Amino acid sequence: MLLKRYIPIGIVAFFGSLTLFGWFIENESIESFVNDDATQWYDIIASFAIFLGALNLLKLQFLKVVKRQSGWQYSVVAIASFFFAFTIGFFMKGAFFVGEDVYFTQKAAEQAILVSGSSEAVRAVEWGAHISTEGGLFKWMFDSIFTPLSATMFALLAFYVASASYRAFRARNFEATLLLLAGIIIMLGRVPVGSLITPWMVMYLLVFVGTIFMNTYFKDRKLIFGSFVLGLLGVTALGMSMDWNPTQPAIFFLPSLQEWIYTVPNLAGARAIMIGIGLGIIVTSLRYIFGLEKSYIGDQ
Amino acid sequence: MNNKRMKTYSLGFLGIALFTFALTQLPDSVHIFQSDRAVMFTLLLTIIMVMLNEVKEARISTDSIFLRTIPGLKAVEEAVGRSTEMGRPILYVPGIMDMNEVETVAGVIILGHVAQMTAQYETSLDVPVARSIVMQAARESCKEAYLTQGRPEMFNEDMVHYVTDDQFAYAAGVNGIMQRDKPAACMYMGKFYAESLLFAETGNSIGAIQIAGTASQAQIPFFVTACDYTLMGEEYFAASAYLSRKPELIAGVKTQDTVKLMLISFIGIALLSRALSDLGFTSFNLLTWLGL
Amino acid sequence: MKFLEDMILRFGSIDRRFIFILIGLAVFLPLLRPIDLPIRTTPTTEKVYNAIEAIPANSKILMSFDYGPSTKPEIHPMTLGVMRQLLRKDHQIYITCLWPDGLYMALDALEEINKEFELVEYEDYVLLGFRPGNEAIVKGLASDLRKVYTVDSKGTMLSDIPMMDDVNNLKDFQFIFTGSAGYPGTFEWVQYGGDPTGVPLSSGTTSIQVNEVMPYVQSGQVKGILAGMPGAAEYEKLIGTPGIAIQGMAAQSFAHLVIVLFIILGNLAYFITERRERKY
Amino acid sequence: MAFSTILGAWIAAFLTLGILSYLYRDNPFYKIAEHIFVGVSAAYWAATFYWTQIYPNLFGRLFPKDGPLAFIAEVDFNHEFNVLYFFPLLLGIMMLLSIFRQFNWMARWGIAYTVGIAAGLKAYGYLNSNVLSQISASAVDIFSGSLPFFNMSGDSVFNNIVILVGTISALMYFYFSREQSGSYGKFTRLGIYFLMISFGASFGFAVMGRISLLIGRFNDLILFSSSDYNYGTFWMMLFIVVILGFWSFQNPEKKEG
Repeated sequence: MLLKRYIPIGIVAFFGSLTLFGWFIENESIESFVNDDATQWYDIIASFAIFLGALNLLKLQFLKVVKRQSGWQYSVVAIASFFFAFTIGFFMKGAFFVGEDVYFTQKAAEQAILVSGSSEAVRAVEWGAHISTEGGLFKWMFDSIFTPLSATMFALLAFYVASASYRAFRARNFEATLLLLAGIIIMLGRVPVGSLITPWMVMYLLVFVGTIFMNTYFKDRKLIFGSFVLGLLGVTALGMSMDWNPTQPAIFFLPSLQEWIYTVPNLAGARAIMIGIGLGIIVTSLRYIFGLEKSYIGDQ
Repeated sequence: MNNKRMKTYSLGFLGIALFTFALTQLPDSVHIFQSDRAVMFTLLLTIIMVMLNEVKEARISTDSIFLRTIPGLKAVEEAVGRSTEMGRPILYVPGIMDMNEVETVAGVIILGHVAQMTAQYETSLDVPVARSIVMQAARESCKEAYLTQGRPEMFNEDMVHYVTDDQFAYAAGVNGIMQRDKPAACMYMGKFYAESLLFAETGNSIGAIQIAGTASQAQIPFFVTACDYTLMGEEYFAASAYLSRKPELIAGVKTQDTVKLMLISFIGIALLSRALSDLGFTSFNLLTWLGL
Repeated sequence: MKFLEDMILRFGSIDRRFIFILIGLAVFLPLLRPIDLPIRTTPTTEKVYNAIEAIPANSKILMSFDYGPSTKPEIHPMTLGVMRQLLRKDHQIYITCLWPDGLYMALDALEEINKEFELVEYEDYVLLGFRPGNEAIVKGLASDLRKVYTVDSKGTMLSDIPMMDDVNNLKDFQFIFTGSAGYPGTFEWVQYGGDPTGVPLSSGTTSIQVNEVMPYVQSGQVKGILAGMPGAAEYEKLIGTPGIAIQGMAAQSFAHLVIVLFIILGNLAYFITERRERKY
Repeated sequence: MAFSTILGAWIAAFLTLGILSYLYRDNPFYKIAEHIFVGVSAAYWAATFYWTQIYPNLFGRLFPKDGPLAFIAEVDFNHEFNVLYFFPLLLGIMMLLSIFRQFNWMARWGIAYTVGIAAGLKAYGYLNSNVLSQISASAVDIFSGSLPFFNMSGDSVFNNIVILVGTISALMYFYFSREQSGSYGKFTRLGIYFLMISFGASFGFAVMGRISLLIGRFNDLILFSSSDYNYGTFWMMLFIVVILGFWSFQNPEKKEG
């Protein structure tokens, strides 16, 4: 009970209050713990833990292969790639210098010396530095396997964001309409094409959309047609009086309008969320430190 | 806020302010307090005071505390029910960050409540995680949940399993799980980055009920548009209190509310003081005085 | 009218793979044959430009490369632009990286800049390099830089670098700029770097982060912000050196137009179905 | 160009197209790319964490040059010997031991430490930058008379009032212990509108960012399709399209309700 329950709770309380109140105490060793060691220690623990995860991954994939579950062939791929990368990371330095040139293996480096007949000696990179040496095997793996995979997964999002905006961006109610309009205005106003759309086009469009809306609410055709014509004439008259200025009136000019939305109403919403999240995190953290919530260590 | 609380808090605040003031006045020979952080210190102690008082009150009786409904939380149980009917698993993603993010811890705690429901309904639960420490914590939390529901035999350690630490590799792996296992309900509770949309869109394409909860501001819009229910920002932190109905946790929500009111009143006072000084009635500006 | 409505409805039920192809083409085609579009600068970008322009010549500037290859298209043009603007006024640049691959990005940027400026290491810049620890690094820099960095990225002792003589913590810099793609990034620099030390801080971020950082910009905790690739393009225009960001703007504009078109069509289809269901 | 560079470009092109093929549907190429990704990345991060954390920061402090334990091993990273670092070592080893069922509980210590410092560190950072600074920035300038009444960009009295009302009403939306009805309900409704505009703006920015990244990816594919890389993109594309075509011919898509 002591080891399983009280010590963990004590650890949370002790380190929680130390890092929290450490900010207010003027003492060098506490300050250096709060500023530096506390997070370093976490990083170290997390680095140990990652091996636990890797073992779990291997176990599940091996089980799939052994039990011949559907798609077990792919599990073989996963296991093989794991060991491939693990070997490169832990057992091969993968970077041997001859002067400024880098070779993946000792042999290739020696070969290169033989070919060029230079008097340089082969210099292996230090352990630890081998993962960040430009031209080394680990960096090669990073560039040709890791980077394209993660960058492409990231780029898939462009397609998904398109299909999501098509499918889910519906003006179901007033809130959804606001979300949609703000999104569209930002999307158009932020890119160069937005400044090619003059306020006048937007105003004509508004007259048009307004008429469609009226059409759904009023049934009087004369009234609708009348206001449509009046709207068109009004916009045209205003346009002629302002010489069709391409950036005025600013409220209908997308780049200006997006700037206003972005710095005013958007800011208000974003700030409220920020304060809310801040409060949520502070109170939740205090709950952990004071031991009011302990279920993350299996203590209901 | 009733009068009694108001009185307690005013007195408490006064005490804290005096205490902080005393600390700033300590002679130079006793260097223990960072005086330039006095305002922060006062605020922090005030929040702690409010929290401890609310916990004390809540332990006496929780009946008096009203909490408005949050639709997303009701939906959790419905989703578990629907998965049971369809005989398909529930997928729970506790975010992609480690336990050093408060959001992740909250996600693991909510997982405990979901696990209690799946234990009751005898539905299978699948929790892929991106961090090993989260894996261990989530296991502890699930095991305990199955134990309290009297179904320890249904708990299987591998229902919580590690995929990889890498953001997009994890996203690819979870996408694969969704495509091949076709869960009936997907829940995303934790800290998310760009992968949120990958999850939500794939979940959508397999027709799962989706419930999301996150404090990652940039990802909330995706969840709002693509998921059935979303707990956004502060709602997410209140979720575990709603689900557990434990007095200590409800007191936490109440604390958030009380502090919120205090902060709004502070904005009001600061505005007033600024207006008075701007209009030339006084030369005192609260914010400048506090050094904010 | 009926015919038009049916067309829209049919479009409303198309396979999403069709949308994927369209969006792919909308990005790909303008890249093959770029068109010049007028770039308008926004006040938040101008704020960054003006803040950097106002730094007295020969100052010490800290630049942090907090991004990796996957977000390179957005952030890299910004860091290049900022470096150009700084070097024109002979500022000294100190480079740190909170992301491991940030180091590669910095090396890449220096190589690119070297083509126009003939940089001299340890006179124009020091590449301090990557240190693991996320926000702990920012906190460490704020209190004592030499605890975090004893050597630079090449392994040279800091005490042997004359440029480092008067640099002991963040307060010794006149300006901080971070090119940030997420965690750790702008937030950590604000919370543990800029706010506690009061050194002016500015940031270039991925588009997605802009909104989260915006309240900091309004309150002045961050001096202006470069928002995604369009922000980078505006900045390239302000410093008068067009680069890859401006080149990408045609593709960016087209793709946005296509997406807006999708949204409009999707909503039209939605309205038509709603109305028909109501009628019958 | 070196063979490894060209091989790298071909592999990169294959993996890029393999992932992109997911847009068509879940298929063997995507599955291969996905499993490679999961396997490689797990080992990649294990190696990166070990060599950037455990090796320099833990061993570097326990076995520094000239340190008391230098007779066991020497890991020189200019650190001084620090006996406190036995504590994270202990927690790390306990974390590893927790793989055995009877030692499951050992993980709790590490979890507890992680949660503890996270709670302490985050609470301060958020209190300072998210709450206090934002609250004080909300006390906006309305009465000084130095601002114009309305302005599309930049400060103005009108804008400041909108920001103030918006912030407070949206903050009240997150007030839990009161039913949102009556005139109070209307006020929080207003708050939701501000939140929605903010989400819309975020969505717009997100679209922008995602497209920029796609531009970057296409630029790479265009680069790899050049003769310098032996037209890697083209060959890989041809390969994948042909096989994928054949595969979907053999496995026609099942329609699910």
